[in-house]
Amino acid sequence: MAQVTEQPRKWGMVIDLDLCTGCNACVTACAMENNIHYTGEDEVAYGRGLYWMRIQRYWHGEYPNVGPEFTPMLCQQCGEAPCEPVCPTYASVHSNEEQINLQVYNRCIGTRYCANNCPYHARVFNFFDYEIPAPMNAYLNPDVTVRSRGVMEKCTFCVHRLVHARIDADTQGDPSLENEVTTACAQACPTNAIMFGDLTDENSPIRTLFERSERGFQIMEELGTFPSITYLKGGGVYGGRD
Amino acid sequence: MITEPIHLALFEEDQINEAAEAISILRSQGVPDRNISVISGVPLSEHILGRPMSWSRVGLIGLVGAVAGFLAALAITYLPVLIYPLNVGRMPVFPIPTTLVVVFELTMLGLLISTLLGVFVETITPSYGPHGYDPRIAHGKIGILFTCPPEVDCESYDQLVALGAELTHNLQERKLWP
Amino acid sequence: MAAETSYLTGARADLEQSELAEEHLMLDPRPREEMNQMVMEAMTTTTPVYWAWVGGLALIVAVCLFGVWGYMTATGIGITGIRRPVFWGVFIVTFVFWIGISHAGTFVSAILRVFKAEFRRPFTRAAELMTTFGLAGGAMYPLIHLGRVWTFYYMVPYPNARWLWPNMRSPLVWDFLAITTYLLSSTIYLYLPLIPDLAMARDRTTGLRHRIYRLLALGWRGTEAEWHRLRKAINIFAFAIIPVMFSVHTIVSWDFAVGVVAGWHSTIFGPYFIIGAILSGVAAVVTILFVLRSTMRNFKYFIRPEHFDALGKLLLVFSMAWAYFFFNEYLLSWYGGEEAVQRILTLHATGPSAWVWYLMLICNVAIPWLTLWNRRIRRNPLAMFFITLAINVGMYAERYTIIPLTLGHQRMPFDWGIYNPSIFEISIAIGTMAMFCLLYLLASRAIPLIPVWEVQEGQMAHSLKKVGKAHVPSVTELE
Amino acid sequence: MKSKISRRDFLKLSGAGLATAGVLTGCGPTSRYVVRQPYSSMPEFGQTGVSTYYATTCRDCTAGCGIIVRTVEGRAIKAEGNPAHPVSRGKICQRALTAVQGLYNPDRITGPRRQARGGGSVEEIDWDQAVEVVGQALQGNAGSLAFLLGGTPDHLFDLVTELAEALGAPPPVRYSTLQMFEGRSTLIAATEAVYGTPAVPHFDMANSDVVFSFGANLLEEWLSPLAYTRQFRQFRQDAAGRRTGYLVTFEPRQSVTGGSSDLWVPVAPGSEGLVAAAIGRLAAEARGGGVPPAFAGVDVNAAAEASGVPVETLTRLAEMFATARQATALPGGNALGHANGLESAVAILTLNSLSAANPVSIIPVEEEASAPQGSLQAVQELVDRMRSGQVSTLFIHGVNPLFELPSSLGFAEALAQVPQVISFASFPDETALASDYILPDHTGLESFGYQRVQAADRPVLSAMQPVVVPLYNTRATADVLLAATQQAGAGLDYTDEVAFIQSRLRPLLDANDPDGLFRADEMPTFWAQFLQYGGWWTQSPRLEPAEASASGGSAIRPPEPLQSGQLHFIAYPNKLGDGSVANRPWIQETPDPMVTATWNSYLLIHPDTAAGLGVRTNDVVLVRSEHGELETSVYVYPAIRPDTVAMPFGQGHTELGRWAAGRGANPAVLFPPQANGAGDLAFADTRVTLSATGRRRPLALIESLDGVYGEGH
Repeated sequence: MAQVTEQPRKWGMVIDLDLCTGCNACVTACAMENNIHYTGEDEVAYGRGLYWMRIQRYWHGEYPNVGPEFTPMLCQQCGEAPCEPVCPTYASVHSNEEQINLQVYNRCIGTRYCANNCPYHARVFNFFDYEIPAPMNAYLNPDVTVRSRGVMEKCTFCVHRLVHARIDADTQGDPSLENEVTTACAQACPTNAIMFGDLTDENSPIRTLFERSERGFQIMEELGTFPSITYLKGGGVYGGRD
Repeated sequence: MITEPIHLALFEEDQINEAAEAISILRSQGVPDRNISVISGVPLSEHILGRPMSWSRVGLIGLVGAVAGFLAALAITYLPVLIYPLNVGRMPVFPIPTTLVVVFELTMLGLLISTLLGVFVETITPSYGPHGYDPRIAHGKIGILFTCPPEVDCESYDQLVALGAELTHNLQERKLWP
Repeated sequence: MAAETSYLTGARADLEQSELAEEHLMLDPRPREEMNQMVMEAMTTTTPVYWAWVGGLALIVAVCLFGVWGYMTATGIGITGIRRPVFWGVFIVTFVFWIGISHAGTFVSAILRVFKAEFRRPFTRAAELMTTFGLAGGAMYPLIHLGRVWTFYYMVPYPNARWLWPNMRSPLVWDFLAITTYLLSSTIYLYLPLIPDLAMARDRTTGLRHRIYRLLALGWRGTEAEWHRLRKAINIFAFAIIPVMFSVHTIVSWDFAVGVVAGWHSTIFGPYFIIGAILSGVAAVVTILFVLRSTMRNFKYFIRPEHFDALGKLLLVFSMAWAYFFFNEYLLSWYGGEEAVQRILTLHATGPSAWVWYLMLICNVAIPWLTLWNRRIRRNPLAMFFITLAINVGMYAERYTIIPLTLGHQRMPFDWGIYNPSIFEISIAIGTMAMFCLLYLLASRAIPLIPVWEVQEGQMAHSLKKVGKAHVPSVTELE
Repeated sequence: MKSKISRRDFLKLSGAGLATAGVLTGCGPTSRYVVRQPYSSMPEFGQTGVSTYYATTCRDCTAGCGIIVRTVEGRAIKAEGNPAHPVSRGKICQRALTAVQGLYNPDRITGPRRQARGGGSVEEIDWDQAVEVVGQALQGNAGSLAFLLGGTPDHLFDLVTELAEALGAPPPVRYSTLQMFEGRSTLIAATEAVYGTPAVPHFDMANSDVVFSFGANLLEEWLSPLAYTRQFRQFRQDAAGRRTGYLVTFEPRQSVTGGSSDLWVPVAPGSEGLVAAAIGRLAAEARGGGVPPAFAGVDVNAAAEASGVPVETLTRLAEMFATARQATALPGGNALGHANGLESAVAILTLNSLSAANPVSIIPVEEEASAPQGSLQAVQELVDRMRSGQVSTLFIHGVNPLFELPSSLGFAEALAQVPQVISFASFPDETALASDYILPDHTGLESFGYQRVQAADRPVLSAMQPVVVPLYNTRATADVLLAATQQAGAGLDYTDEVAFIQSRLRPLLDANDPDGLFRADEMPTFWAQFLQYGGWWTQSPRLEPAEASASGGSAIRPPEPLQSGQLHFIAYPNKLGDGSVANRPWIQETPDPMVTATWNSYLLIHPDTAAGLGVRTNDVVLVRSEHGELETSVYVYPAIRPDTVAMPFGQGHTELGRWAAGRGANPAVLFPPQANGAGDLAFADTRVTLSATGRRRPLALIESLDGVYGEGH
């Protein structure tokens, strides 16, 4: 239940777009960590793939000076989340301990209002009961709920890892254990373009980047959602040639 | 309750003037207003018939309902979040603008439901005045039901008949509801 | 408030007066008993065609609405066409449509009653029935569109063991409360003026029907106290239900306007939706009146071209008001210059589904403006039937433009999506339409569709007054 | 941790954990076979509700990335990168992530069977019968035996090599489609030509400030995507977050690497070597001090014309290369998959010698570690033997030649000439179903083994161990072969697979390298640590700078001009690799980085070419080469040369279970059977003609075409 721990944290993420190669390892890592079901070709084609995270690929320039622009897009864990107040059943609430946006599956009745109201389109919906044929269901992560038909789901910042880390830190009396936790996408990212950490922690490596990087920006800042994800993209200190 | 026999003077639908006249005749003969009641197929206001204002508590009941709805709205918006505060979208736990919507709806709901209840309760509450009914009322006729002391009988009947009334004596009280 | 009762009985039957009588129901009085008989006859006459319609519609309701809904509940809402990012589709469109239709009853019956518009009298009940049945159809959609309909009661505020309480900050909870309030109050509002007519029906029927009417008539005799109480209650309702009606469609519009969705987040949505709702509601009243007039026995007496004429004028005004709001919304959104909004507005007019947008404008603006200024067209029930049908098609297109077409083109072009309604959701939409018609058909044979006492009251209040050389209709205030 | 560790200490170590990844354990120092036990008698490290982590090595490509598999109560949950492993350093790619979907794939072959080829009757047999079948085959004429192995695992290749030697049979043939696509054999041959050592060189990209990649899709599918992506990160950004490095990619289709590069140069297919040579010449001139003989004979204008790259661009790039502190040129991918591939590779490698600081080095390992792999030439010879009836029994493991090989090679017809085909496949792929016996091996996560890493900065022997008990009635192929050999009474005296692997570890144990990750006095301790850490490697990098020895390369033949209506056709591996993982639903569902497509094949085509053909994205076209034809949907791709079309490899399975079969098209049907100078398939020399079919089959894209490309795209 919503007890406030002594030291609430604010988990955040920094995604360096200069480093992102668009390889999609984070997408798969997220799926395998969070028991995200595959939906098949037809459903993906119709925009029903259950991607908690996806890499947006736009193009810039004209041939031959053409190139992709990759933006990993996931739930921004907004400080003022548009999805939260519109939920009639408190299925989308803010967590005090982690300062993230929770989705409570068993409270969700499937109005899908939150998904409409998410400017990042970070939410996906279980349109059907997706069944994983045995024995493939053996790999399901026991720490993560398997969602049933008719509920909304989205990136959780791997909240099960955060909770595990907090419990470990509490039981072993070593708060630093909690600082080592990372999300599945950040863990997999081959270029470390995705960095995860505690923004309340003075020593957190991402805190400076999050708050003060000259390259930093947040997506749709103008909407006042106060995302917990800062993106970095070359700006004033854009070194190198050209 | 009235135990005296009930009489009914029935006028045609366009004989409103005559009906009003009949009431004043009855009154002049010493039939008190509470022993007279007018039944009609269209609403005829007391002023038209020269009758004392009838009263109804429907408005008051409605008001009580509105207050109850208002309080219920406050209770369901305020109490649960006090017990179990949840943060959504960094809104206050008890935001006044959104509460106003709920308060408005439930106040209106309370008002309107209790108005119906008021109508219902007042309708099934036993009432004074002569009871009795004639289905021809629904044809637009105007009926004057009255009971009167035995000493004034004959005279009044003649005068009423002279006005064009169709008289029925010793009307049997019919149970119309439930 | 003088009692001027010698209304038409003694009047000379010259040409001018007969014309007036033919024109105006209020100036063409018939004895109450005759009117009662006409209404009762209309109510009790059923033809094989009627039963065929009832059977057919019942079948459609059973298969298209409940059958498909059951199938959808069993397999998942994925059988509809919704997708990311268009999470609301035909269901919500139809929901808004029915809630809009339901504004007709309140508008005709409460607003026109408050403003003492006399032409309302014969069709207030027909309009109120639309409100109730429209709401009944519309109120199903918040349930139908749920991903997990079996947990709908999570939205109901009552103490429970789940420690779960609805979020009073959510527009959907407001919706739930507002629709509940509106459904209950409009049903009551339908019922209260019906009591005298139920008593009339009670006196003219036997058997089961009699017992039902007797129960519903609450022992109505027509005493002064009863009339007084009833009028007081009706007055309270007439005044109280108007803000409720406004709040309901405002709240429905808030479902969209409170969001950050580009193209939805607009302060004008409240009045825009209300005007749209009244436009579609009044149009639907005309449609229904045409059907009643041409199918129910004796209704040609009660429903006359004058009513189509009056409603036609209203429609023209509301169509213009709607266009005004539409232009307002468009201009300000465009002027605001937010890229996403501008893009959506452009796409509405140029995108793959632009035909919906043009359909909306043609049906809501072009058709009414080109036709309704003409008295002869307004007085032609058949023409009005088609015009109002078109207006409702246009209003459906408006909601379709606002909901799925706006959702599909939000701020991130990478995630745009085109929504294709599936056969199942269309079937459910058709199912509720059939349910509305079925309920109306059944109700038309179950309750007196004409408030006879109100008509008679009006006829008593109307008279011809000689002014100079002409006789002009005059209304006496009886209340 | 370098000292001897007792079993008790070992378990303590298991509990204490290592780095951030949690606990790494072997299955216990003495265990050889993983035994099924009830949960009531779970081993002490397998506590209910607590995860156990096992280090092993991914077998989905030959890079040999160390992974850690999280298991809970005997179930493999998720593969993660091994933070200590010098290849992966805690990172992981999509294919390894979905390894558990391979392990738990419902379409696996559950036990040994005899079957009629091409479907039909299937007869379950038991392992005794299976071993007997293999034993009888081995007892026959050794000269008529043939072994066809895949790129992984290495220990099986070593064992089979030893076995073939003992039996007197021809050495096993190894083929890996992924290595074919990256031109591994060509690279090794070119390295030998330039540096005198047949090895996979190590390119120091991290410390370079200019990198020219000629076809090497290093971020997605090259020697080791993870290792080079890590280098790319260091190359791209310094510690202060400043953008550094300048990456130029020369490739006709913009790959993931091209997308992340600073300049993408769409060169004509087959002209990469010419471009490299031209740049070499211009750079040498810019730098002064004479033009190396390799570049002396290059005509810059001719190269510019053949490649479509203007001379000014070449000059600018050459100056950049010449003035860089350290400049690297990477040969790979379709640059090498041409008839002139070897010469191109030599030119590109030689370009490195113009760098101020030498970026190329070689890992000093035994020769066998760098043995050429995946060469088409060897396969060609095998096919010839098969066709001429010289093969009586063909053993196939880890490769699916009916799918992966160019159909023009005639493997299918040759296979029909082989009387007995024994497949060790875990999945019912095309070749397995065309075999007489399927004796299923364990999948990667159920197996012991090792893999030599070729693309690290130090010698690495990466360990494989089972993370779960084998799910089905499968048996390690090594054990089957050893048992059969013993039954045949000939050959090897290893008791089992583990004994063989340990014998191969013995030199490492004996060498007692002071820089080794761990040392031990006896094998059980060494073995335990080997499994626990996920392999053996040196603690610090060990590279020898490679000195260019060769004086000059031979002239590079320019590509033949296209005939009218013809287009270059380039197949490339993406997330699906060689197609063996196409049966994992999440690898299918993972979007392609550049195209965002899932679940199917597509043909990348330039907008102008598409317009000329009258097709749009999602329209189906018929692609026809001299050797075959296929149909696939078009994706109009802005970053490809107008004279080139490209298509990912890996789809088009006719078998391989519910998620792979009948999906997309296999570009292998289009390939010519020609090889380049190093014996690698000249797959990029494929030329095709396109024709619209008028049909439309929408691709499952994540993107909105309207949104990204505008209305009407």
